[in-house]
Amino acid sequence: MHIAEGFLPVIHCVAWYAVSAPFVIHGARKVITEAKEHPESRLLLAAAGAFTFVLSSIKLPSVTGSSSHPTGTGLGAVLFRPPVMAFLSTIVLLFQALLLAHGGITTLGANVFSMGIAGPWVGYALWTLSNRLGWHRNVGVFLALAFADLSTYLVTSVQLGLAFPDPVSGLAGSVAKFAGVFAISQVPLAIAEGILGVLVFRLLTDVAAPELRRLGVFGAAKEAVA
Amino acid sequence: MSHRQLSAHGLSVRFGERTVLADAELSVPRGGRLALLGANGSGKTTLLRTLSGAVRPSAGRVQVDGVDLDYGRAGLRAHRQVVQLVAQNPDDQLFAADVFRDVSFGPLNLGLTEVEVRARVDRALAVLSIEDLAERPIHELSFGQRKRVAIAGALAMEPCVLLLDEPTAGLDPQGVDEMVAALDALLAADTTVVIATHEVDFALWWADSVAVLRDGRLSCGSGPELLGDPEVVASARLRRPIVLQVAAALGLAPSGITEVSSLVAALSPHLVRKL
Amino acid sequence: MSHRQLSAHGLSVRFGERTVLADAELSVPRGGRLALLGANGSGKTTLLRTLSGAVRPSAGRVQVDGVDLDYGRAGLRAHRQVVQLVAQNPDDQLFAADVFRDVSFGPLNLGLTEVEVRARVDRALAVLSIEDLAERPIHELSFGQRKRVAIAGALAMEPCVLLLDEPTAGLDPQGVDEMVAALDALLAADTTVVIATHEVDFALWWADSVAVLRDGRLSCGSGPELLGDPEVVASARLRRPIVLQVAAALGLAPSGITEVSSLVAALSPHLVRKL
Amino acid sequence: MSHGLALDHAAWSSPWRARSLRDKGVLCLGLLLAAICLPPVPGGAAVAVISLALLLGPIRVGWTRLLRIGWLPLVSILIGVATVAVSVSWADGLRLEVTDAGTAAAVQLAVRALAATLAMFTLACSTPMIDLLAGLRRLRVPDPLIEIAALIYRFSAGLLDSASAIHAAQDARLGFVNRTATMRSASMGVAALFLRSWDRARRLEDGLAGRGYTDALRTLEPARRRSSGFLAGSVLLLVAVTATALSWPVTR
Repeated sequence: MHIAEGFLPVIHCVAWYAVSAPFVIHGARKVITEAKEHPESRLLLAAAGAFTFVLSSIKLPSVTGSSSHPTGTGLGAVLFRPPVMAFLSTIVLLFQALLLAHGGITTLGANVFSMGIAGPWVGYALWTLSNRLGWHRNVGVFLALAFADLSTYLVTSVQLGLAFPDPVSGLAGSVAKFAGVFAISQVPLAIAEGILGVLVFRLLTDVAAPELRRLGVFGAAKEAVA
Repeated sequence: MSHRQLSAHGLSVRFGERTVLADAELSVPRGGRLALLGANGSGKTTLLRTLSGAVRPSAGRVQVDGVDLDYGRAGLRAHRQVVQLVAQNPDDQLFAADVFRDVSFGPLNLGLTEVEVRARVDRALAVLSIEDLAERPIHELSFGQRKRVAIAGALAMEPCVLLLDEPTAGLDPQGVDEMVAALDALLAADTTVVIATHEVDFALWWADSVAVLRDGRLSCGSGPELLGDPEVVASARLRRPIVLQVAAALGLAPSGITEVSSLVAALSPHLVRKL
Repeated sequence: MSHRQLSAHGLSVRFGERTVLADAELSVPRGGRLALLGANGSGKTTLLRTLSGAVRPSAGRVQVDGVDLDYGRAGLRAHRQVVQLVAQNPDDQLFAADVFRDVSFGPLNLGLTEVEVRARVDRALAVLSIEDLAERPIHELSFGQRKRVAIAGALAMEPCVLLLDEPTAGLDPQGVDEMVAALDALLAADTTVVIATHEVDFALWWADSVAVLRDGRLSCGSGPELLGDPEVVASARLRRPIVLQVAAALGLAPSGITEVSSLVAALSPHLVRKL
Repeated sequence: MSHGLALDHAAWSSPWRARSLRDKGVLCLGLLLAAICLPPVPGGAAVAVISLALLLGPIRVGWTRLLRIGWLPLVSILIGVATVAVSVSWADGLRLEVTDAGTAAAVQLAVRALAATLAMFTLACSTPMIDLLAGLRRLRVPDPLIEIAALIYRFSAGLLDSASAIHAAQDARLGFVNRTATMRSASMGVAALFLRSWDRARRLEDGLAGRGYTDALRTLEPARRRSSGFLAGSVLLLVAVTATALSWPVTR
């Protein structure tokens, strides 16, 4: 669930663009450096972006039986790191806005912050923390994906709440309202995304160990443990 | 498996503004070999997908033993145990890490016990003579092997009718021989086999009967008769099989000519002497 | 384009323990049509990639006009303007969003001016008769159209020799006709055309000469002679072309028989009367 | 179009595709800006009407396609608007109520969001993504970023097709028959997609090396038609909308 085109007042649009910009620029710098040092990584980064885009446009079953789109950013954060995800998510959100009419150009800054910055960083922080505490990798993956998803929607609720304070109960009311509509219904989906992530990771370690090693996923887990 | 009668009546499929199938009639001969011929983009794949229940027709109906296909959850579930479709590209159908796990995917979803699933996988691999591949990772297999694994995955659902989209595409002569042996084994195991192809020489030789797709409509009949008709093949954007071209150039009637040996047999009486 | 002599001497390629090519000798006839035949996995693609400079042989050498290929950056760059390879799957080669942009990629890498690049793109599209596709998005094109776009991308490098891996694979009869027209246009534009294929009927009809890959070794010669030899095709895991099977069954010598009309011509004198 | 992105298809087949990005950008982004900056009535409403006229007129999207493209944002706008319209309070037990202030805010929001969505459609339905990326390149966004974005666009089309093919194949083997099966199918599908995107990148890298790829994916831009008349007309239209919207409260 992204914030739709035209949904935010112009001040909010500008503000969220400003908040997101440093993160996206930082990610873009990393991407440029990587692309210059290893020209072939352009193709791999593009593959990662396409994977994220397609992942966000397929349906995921929820525990309650309804279905929704996974954010995919938790998986992306673990595989490709948050700075790269900030850049890739910006592209993916631009594509979603213009190719799927999901999200918008004016709300791009806000959506990038929730899905491309908050989600991946929360997910990655939990992944690192779990590794450092020596928890099983499955726990780390589950936490990273579930909370990347959940935090994305919570941030979205806050963004909408800030834009539309409730005439009766003010900011607290509006945030609670949007959280009720979006985030609570998202809890089962976040759990589903977490479980899915664990299953995907198990499959990938079976068949794509070299690819994961190249991405440094195993290294990160080990490094964090040590 | 008991034979079931799969048929389609007045089938029309439209995607947006484009009509892919228009009032197509088809009755799949039980226990036989049917080849569905058409150019790329003629709607072969759409027809197979409609027969398998994956595409819902805009008009007309798909029937099994005269009963309309019910597109509800339970109806489709039952239909998938009657008809299975094998896609042209095996990679669209194989997603597990190794052969055993991939073939067991369908039977597991049927809710069978582990013993039953194992038995079904073994049977499917045995029919296709790929028991030795069971433990191999899929990405190490050759294209021809992957094609047979994809068939095994569909076969493990134990359908009465197996629809194969371009089973020989991309295979070299030896790969085609192995595919033919696999299809023979399916037929021997009482499965009705329908293939969609544009390879006219192969279809003429292999099939008991053919159906040609032209502008979304189907013409059914015998291979030599339909594929030997210049008007039919031209309007279907195909070509005549080579043996039928030779027969026509020499003034022989096409009937009964399906391969080199039958051509030679038809030709022999007209030769001055054995060369 | 002026003709250049591409040849390979004592070419061996090993991947790990597996020997793919063993002491292969090949001289590509200038301005002609050469078909390289072999089963899947026989090393056809590796041979083409070695000729194009993408794979460095473990032994032996690739030569242009008798000069050894230099695998340095500049040497390879020069070689790419002599030889271009078109992969079997067009999606391995097409990366841009539309046809015009994609075809312009190679010439831009040659450091040409925008005017020259534009002229080259126009020429390449014209040779392949796909000017009308210039502004179309590649993901909306059919498989056959994408194949021709991939050829245009290679052609825009203006090589003397174009190597095509399985150009007819996956194409229906009309697609094959269009591909043949494209290859004819390449030949008319003075490009030497080498195709790798396992489609023996097509290769026999199309090629001036053939090379058959057996166990990593190459045998070169005329189509009817090599492909009519049961021992050669068996050891190459191929089959004889249908017209040569008919000829053999009737006791005709294969020489000169490449398609239905030459078979019929060879046969006519032996018929009792015109049927 | 097998992957069925209706907006993408509309953009590639629009008569406006050959127009220069400068011309379209001023008009479409101008409309978008007007939609969110001006008071919704009459500014937003005017933008909505103008955008709709452009979409159904010169951009030639067509009613059926517009509905197909538009239902998703429409539903998401409605959910959001409904949430704004209803007020909650919990001082004396949880209470939901509809206030005049809430309703007014909701109506304003609905008009603004609808106008902005339609304005965004004028750009999305007339300009393929790749042309927009070329525009960003001219705005000095570094080349590697543009190249990666363009490749993501190209890879996505094939990957979407793969995703739907895998889904169909799993469905045929009852892969979505219950929750456990669905989870198993989804995870296998996601893993397969990851490998496929990776493999695709590797193979393309190989293929491009033969065409002289070293460190940049440069391509030539197709010629685009610039029209100062179109540009002047767009500016006039935007000025007129703005002037009307700003003078509305005065004249009333």
